[in-house]
Amino acid sequence: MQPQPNTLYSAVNSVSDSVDVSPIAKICGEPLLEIPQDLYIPPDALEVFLDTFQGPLDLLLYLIRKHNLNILDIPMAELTLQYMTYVDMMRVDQLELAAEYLLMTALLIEIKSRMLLPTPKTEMEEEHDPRAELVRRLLEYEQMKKAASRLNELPQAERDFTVIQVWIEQNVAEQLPNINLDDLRHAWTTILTRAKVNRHHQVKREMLSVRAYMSQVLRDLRGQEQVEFYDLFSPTATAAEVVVTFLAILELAKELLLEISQSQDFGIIYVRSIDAAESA
Amino acid sequence: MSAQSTPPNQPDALDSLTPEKTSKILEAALLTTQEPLPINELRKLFNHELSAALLSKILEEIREKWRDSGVELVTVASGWRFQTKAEIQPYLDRLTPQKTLRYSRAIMETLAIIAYRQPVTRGDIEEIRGVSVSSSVLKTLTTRGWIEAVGHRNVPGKPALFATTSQFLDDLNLRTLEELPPLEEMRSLIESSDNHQELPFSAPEASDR
Amino acid sequence: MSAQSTPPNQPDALDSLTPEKTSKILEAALLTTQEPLPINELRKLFNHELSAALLSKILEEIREKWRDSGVELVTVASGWRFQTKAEIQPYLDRLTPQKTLRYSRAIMETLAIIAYRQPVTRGDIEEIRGVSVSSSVLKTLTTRGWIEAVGHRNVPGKPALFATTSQFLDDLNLRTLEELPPLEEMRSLIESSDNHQELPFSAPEASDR
Repeated sequence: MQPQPNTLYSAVNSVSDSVDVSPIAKICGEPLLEIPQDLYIPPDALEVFLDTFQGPLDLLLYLIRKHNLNILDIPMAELTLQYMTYVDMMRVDQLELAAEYLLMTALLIEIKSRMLLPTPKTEMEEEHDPRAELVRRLLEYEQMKKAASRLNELPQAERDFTVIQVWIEQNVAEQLPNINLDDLRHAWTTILTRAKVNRHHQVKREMLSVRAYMSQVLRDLRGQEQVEFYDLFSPTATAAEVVVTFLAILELAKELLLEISQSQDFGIIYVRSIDAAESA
Repeated sequence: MSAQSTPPNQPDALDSLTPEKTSKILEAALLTTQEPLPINELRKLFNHELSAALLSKILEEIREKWRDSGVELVTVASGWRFQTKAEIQPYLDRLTPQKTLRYSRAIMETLAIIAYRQPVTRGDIEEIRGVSVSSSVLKTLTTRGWIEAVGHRNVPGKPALFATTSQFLDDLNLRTLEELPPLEEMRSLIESSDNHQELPFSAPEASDR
Repeated sequence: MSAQSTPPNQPDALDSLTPEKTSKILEAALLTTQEPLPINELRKLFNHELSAALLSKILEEIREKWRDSGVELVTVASGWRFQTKAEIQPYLDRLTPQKTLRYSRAIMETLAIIAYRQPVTRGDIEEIRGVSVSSSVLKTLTTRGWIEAVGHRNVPGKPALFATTSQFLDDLNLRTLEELPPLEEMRSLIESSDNHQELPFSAPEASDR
């Protein structure tokens, strides 16, 4: 009995039905369309055979379902001989698989031998049918094989559909830590505390505004050869601001950060950043 | 001392949110995130001030609006997401011709056993399949994010117990494991013509998940 | 045998591609990738059988269609892509609340020194802190736009003088540097502690969240 190639495919590759399936293989140029009908595998087809079936359970299931093989009527003697031949060949690089097939053969032979032994009627009720465990395993495997096939038919991300992912245009600057005045105060007190503890550092009374204006004056001078003294004072400055700006200029001069020059008495006073003067 | 800097774009006050704008925001959020978004996450968009029921209603409207496009709004295990329809995929595949995401039978059978019998050890899987399970099979499934070790069985060797992840459900468009195709009853393997007594074996119960 | 070898969804023959379907495919392709797609890449979707001019025309139609949504189709240097509109960003930000980010102690102390002692050089900061200041600390503060070099001190090596910027004041909701917590107040805190051996500050590490 020669199964039609089509039924053969669906039987052997039921999982791959919905997937891409190439012909089973070509052996010596001949396409292999047949799956062996008993447990004997021609040596040259062995590799293909190993690819086609997932293991001894898979093969046995196939033989039972497609060829109505009666697991009781397997010609054990002949089969064993055949199996031993290719197990020898498989041993080279498929040792583990060879062992699994061998184990299956042994199991089948055991079942057969136990079935052949006459069993006293009384014992029959207690003792399990020797086929029970194998049948249970075959059915469970078949069920999972079928489930795998159904699972494979479900739509699958990336294979059957793609998840939408639109670019988020980051128009807001990358998230950065925010600080508040308490953080700053905390940092400063930590420094002071440590300075006090470590070095008995004298904390000077500091006119903060002078420091701020020192920065501003340096900013105004930045990139300029020199600036007229009066230009450093904002026309809208309050009296206090003028004083503080003046103090800032003096402080900068003292710290040698800027140079104040006047070429003649009552002439224009120029202020230049020493930085600029040096690099010019 | 509240010196927090304010972001350049301040979200509207809730009362100025028109239904259209609400819908636009929901749609944009779902279009931009690859991970499915559950309703509760979507409520964050509106500082939890819109009810889950209202959002569900709007989401259904969005789903309806997209019906005729190449993209659909679906619900999966972890929430709502947009994805392309199957009919579009063959075209998209042309952009990335090298990708082949078809899994071997060994992988699919292993996956099925884990999905339907979880949690299981590698030994359990080998017992069912009748062959050893290669590490690469488990690695492929783990890397894909479909299975994970959820514990260890308290037997010698402490083998890892594998289960499927919510990513697995998401990637198969499922909301729960119950939506997996039901297990089928298998035909008895022993012919009734068999002279021997009929054996009372049936397939393992389908409900045995 | 051909039944199995064809994928489940075969792309339509070109002649059966309606303008609507062409548009649907383009739209879906652009929605699935964050990378901009140049026209030439988009032509692959149709096996290069549709002209660049035709695709450009359809893309313009898609752009028009999306005009009122929270997402827009734009052309950037390397091609076409969908991206969110600025008005949606504040809502999306709510989905990914940043863990409260904090600057390191080194950064905060450096900033405090620059704020209160400006203009100062790196050497000044190191002297006050008693430890060296890494370049990355100054870089972080410069990048943030909170400090800038306003000149150089005329000593060997010409070290840069750092000062705080107006951005720093803005970000702290201050109008002027005078609004910083006064040093006086803090000094009294420290001095009052002189009476006791114990300082009223918890260990810097502990309070340095």
